[in-house]
Amino acid sequence: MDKIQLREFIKSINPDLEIKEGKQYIEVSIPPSKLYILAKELREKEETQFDFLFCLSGVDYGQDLGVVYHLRSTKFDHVVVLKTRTTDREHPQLDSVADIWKTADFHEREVFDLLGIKFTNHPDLRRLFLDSSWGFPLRKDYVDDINIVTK
Amino acid sequence: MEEKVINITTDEQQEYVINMGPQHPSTHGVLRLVVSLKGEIVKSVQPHIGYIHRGIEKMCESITYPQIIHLTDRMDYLSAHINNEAVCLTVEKALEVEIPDRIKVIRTIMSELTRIQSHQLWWASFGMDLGGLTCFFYGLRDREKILDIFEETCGSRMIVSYNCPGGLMYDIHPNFQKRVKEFIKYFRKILPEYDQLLSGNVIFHERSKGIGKLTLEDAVSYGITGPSGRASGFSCDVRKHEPYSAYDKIKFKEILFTEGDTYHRYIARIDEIWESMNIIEQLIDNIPEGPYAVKMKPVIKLPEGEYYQRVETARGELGVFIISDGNKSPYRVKFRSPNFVNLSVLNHIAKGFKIADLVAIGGSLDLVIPDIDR
Amino acid sequence: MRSIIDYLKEIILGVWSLLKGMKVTGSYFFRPGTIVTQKYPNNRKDLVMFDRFKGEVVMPHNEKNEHKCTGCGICEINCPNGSIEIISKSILTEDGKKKRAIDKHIYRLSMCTFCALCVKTCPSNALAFSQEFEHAVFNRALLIKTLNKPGSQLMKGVE
Amino acid sequence: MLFDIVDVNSSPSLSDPWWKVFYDFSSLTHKIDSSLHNAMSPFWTTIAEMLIIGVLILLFYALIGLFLVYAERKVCAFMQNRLGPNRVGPFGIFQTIADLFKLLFKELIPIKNADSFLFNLAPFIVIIASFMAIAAIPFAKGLHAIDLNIGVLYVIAVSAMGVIGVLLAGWSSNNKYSLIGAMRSGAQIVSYELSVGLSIITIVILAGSMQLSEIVEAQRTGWFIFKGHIPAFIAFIIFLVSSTAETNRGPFDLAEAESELTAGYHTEYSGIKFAFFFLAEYINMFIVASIAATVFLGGWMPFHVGHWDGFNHVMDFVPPFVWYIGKTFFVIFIMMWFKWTFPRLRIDQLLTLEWKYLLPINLVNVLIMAFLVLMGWHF
Repeated sequence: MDKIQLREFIKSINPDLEIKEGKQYIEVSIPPSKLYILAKELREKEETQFDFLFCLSGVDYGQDLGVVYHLRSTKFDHVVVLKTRTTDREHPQLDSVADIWKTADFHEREVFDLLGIKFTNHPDLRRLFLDSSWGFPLRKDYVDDINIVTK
Repeated sequence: MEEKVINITTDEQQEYVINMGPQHPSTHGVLRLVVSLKGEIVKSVQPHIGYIHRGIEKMCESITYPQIIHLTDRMDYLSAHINNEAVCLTVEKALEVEIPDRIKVIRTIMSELTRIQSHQLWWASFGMDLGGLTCFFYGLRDREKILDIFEETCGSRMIVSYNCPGGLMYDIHPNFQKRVKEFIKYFRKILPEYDQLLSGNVIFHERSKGIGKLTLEDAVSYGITGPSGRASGFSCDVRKHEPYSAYDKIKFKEILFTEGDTYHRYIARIDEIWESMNIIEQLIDNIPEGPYAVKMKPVIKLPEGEYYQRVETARGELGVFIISDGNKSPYRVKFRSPNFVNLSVLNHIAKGFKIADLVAIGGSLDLVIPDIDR
Repeated sequence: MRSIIDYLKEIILGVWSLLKGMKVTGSYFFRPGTIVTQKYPNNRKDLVMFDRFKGEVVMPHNEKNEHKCTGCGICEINCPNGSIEIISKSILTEDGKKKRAIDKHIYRLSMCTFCALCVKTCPSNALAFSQEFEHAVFNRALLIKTLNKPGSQLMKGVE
Repeated sequence: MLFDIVDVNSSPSLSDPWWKVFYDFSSLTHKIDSSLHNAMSPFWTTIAEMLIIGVLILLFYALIGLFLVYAERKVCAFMQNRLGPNRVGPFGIFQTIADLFKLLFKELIPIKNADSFLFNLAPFIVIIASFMAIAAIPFAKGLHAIDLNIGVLYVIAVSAMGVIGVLLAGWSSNNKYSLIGAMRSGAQIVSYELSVGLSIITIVILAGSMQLSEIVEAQRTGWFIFKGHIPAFIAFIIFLVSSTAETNRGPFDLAEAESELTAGYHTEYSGIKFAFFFLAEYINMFIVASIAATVFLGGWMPFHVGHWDGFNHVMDFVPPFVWYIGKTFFVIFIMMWFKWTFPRLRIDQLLTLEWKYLLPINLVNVLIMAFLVLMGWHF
């Protein structure tokens, strides 16, 4: 499917989504509550078959915390980007997609480790790189007087 | 009289947990695998990583784009040049800079040389994992020849830092073409020896065939890319699917197998060396004339937006995801490193095999630890 | 019967494949001319490094003890690790004007990652790489180097 | 008593020139024996002779160990396109002596939760086992500490005792890697002992004796590997493979398996205790190689070809001791060649190789050999 068809198709699944034409890929912004359902549909629908989650990155947008999912279909070679945000910085929670794409298991652990976003229904949510006494270093408000040296 | 305590041990309690690593000869770095055994049989493998986590993604947020490049060298140090290229391509894509053909061709040749030397080191250490120590020395002996070519042109052997946004740091050395051709001629003669020494061996066949099977479905779901994924039949060669640099102008074959066991992961890599040599031979005599770098602004600022670039490193797909807010340093950089993803499948495919097989499987996935930890 | 033939065939093929491997190692054993080991400290005299080799950053001086560094600080800004520090002073030129010049160009070899950004971005080509690679010292303080030689001056004609 | 067992046939005469002693050591040993007898009572003579032999063997043991470590490093270096040790002394020949001093001066790290008695005992068991085996090996004509009439059986039995030390080491060091390594070693030696025994029995059938000196003497007319047709050759190959496995050397070094178990059973050992294991490995290699040389390649007998009298005379000129050492080192070289070429086997494949391949072939081989000997079809 090309970009326009893809856009129409996602619209048909969920009409009130914000779909943006990005510089490279179609970008779909989606509230956290609907993320899992859309992800599952995109993975399982015959027409899309997004079976390869090739990147999952957590982003601190300043006010919000968000996660960006890059999906690709190995059959049709089309790409879609899902973006979700949560405003809760104290206890951010998102749905895990680890049961749809197994690769999300490690990626989500990484995001949890570095940004502190909890993923519900994740099979094994532990910190990956750092120990539990660390803060969440990829957040913009993270301070570390010892290890971060500024000129 | 004391009450007698009867211990009822379940299957789980009888497991014999050993720590492989962080300092272990076959984890190729500071990777720690917590392995539960029953006898010799592996019940589960839990990777514990982060021993050399340097926070490269965080560091990138405070430095400029040309400075990021020297950090990417230090992620996957065996694909240093390809990592550099990925960042440069992202920046060039964002700035919409037209890159002359000469740069593209040189980058492609260097990438393929990087791939060959990476696979040579992998072959060397894989042989060592299986207990054939001689492989290690032969692999390193031949890798040295490529490193010499790198040293002559880039000034360093492994951490090359040869790319910069808009082109290359220097032009190629006058001897470059001659030396590369000499190397290809030499290595075409030597590579069959690798086969005789290790992969033609009946012991090797026994050790690797049918070990650590990864199905196509799992490979896609786990996102296993690179030769490991292609051994399972996952067509994931970025050079074919989303050609960058000069890959759209040359003919090469994507190595695909369907078995997905250790043996075919091995063969996929060896075949990739042959294929890389073909690519270099196509390009080495046809390097077009032109500048070696495009003039860029002294301070590079990416326009606001999100940019994603995929490249094929020696181990799989490297994704560079840059979110820019228009400043001279990026707002957020994410490296989708191939090793990080490839490690996640280890528990899945090593279950039920023996410790020796775990070592072989780990070797065949070709993990580079700094790339996992970043 | 068939299975016995297969069994024997398997053994013979297996042994043959092992012999092929032994041929490779054996042939190298009897060809000591292929040995690649270099006896490093002994061959120090005739060891030639490639001319682009990034050993350490130096500031070339000419025979009149003049260098090209104007003290602009671009290398300091471009260094990703903060291994360069420029201490400048103001001097009086011949025509009586005040001008900035370097007092010390401090280079911390221990922090350098040899990315070559300083050498590449220097507007007056004042920096270069030397082929020196034996950096080991017993005291870390020795790795902090002042690149401009004592009493050196800016080369004429370099702005 | 110990010395005069050695030789019964030869009659030493005092008129022989001094270098004759290199062809027949019995004259020398007889001389020492008789002069000791003249000096003291038979009891003290025996004690003195035992002492002399003990010291000599100890010296030989250390020298051989040092030399083999050096040889192994050089051989593997040349196979791997390297120079190997080249710093200490000319061509690095004193490298192993320097290593020995390093190991002697290193701290013996006590392991907190180890069973310290067994932990300390294990290296001695390993080294004593190899020490005992060396006593029964005929080095040259007349140079033979004790010539038992069941020499072959004794050597096999004693050299297999080392596994007790390995098991103890693995168990007592309270380390999981060590335990796995020791258990592997146990399984390995128990199974490969069978092949070693059977392949030697093939030759014992041909020789008709278990006494090592008689086996050597029977090869005066031709080495058994040539005399016994194909069965002897197959037995030789099987002996090579299974003795490599028995000495825990690559490609059968599963007990150490350094890429899997870091160092296997001797992970926790340091200093001289580690050196004992290390030395014992090389001495065991020497012992099995000398058994192979004695049983299959004619021991100290020179190489003769049919009726080429001139050639045979030249071969006779080379002293027996040189023949013996040459053959032993040839076998050792082959074992090193194995180690530095092949990848390691997995534990189940190791056992498969023994029980599915070596053992059946060996049994058939013994039958064929027995048939050949019965029909008198050997040379």
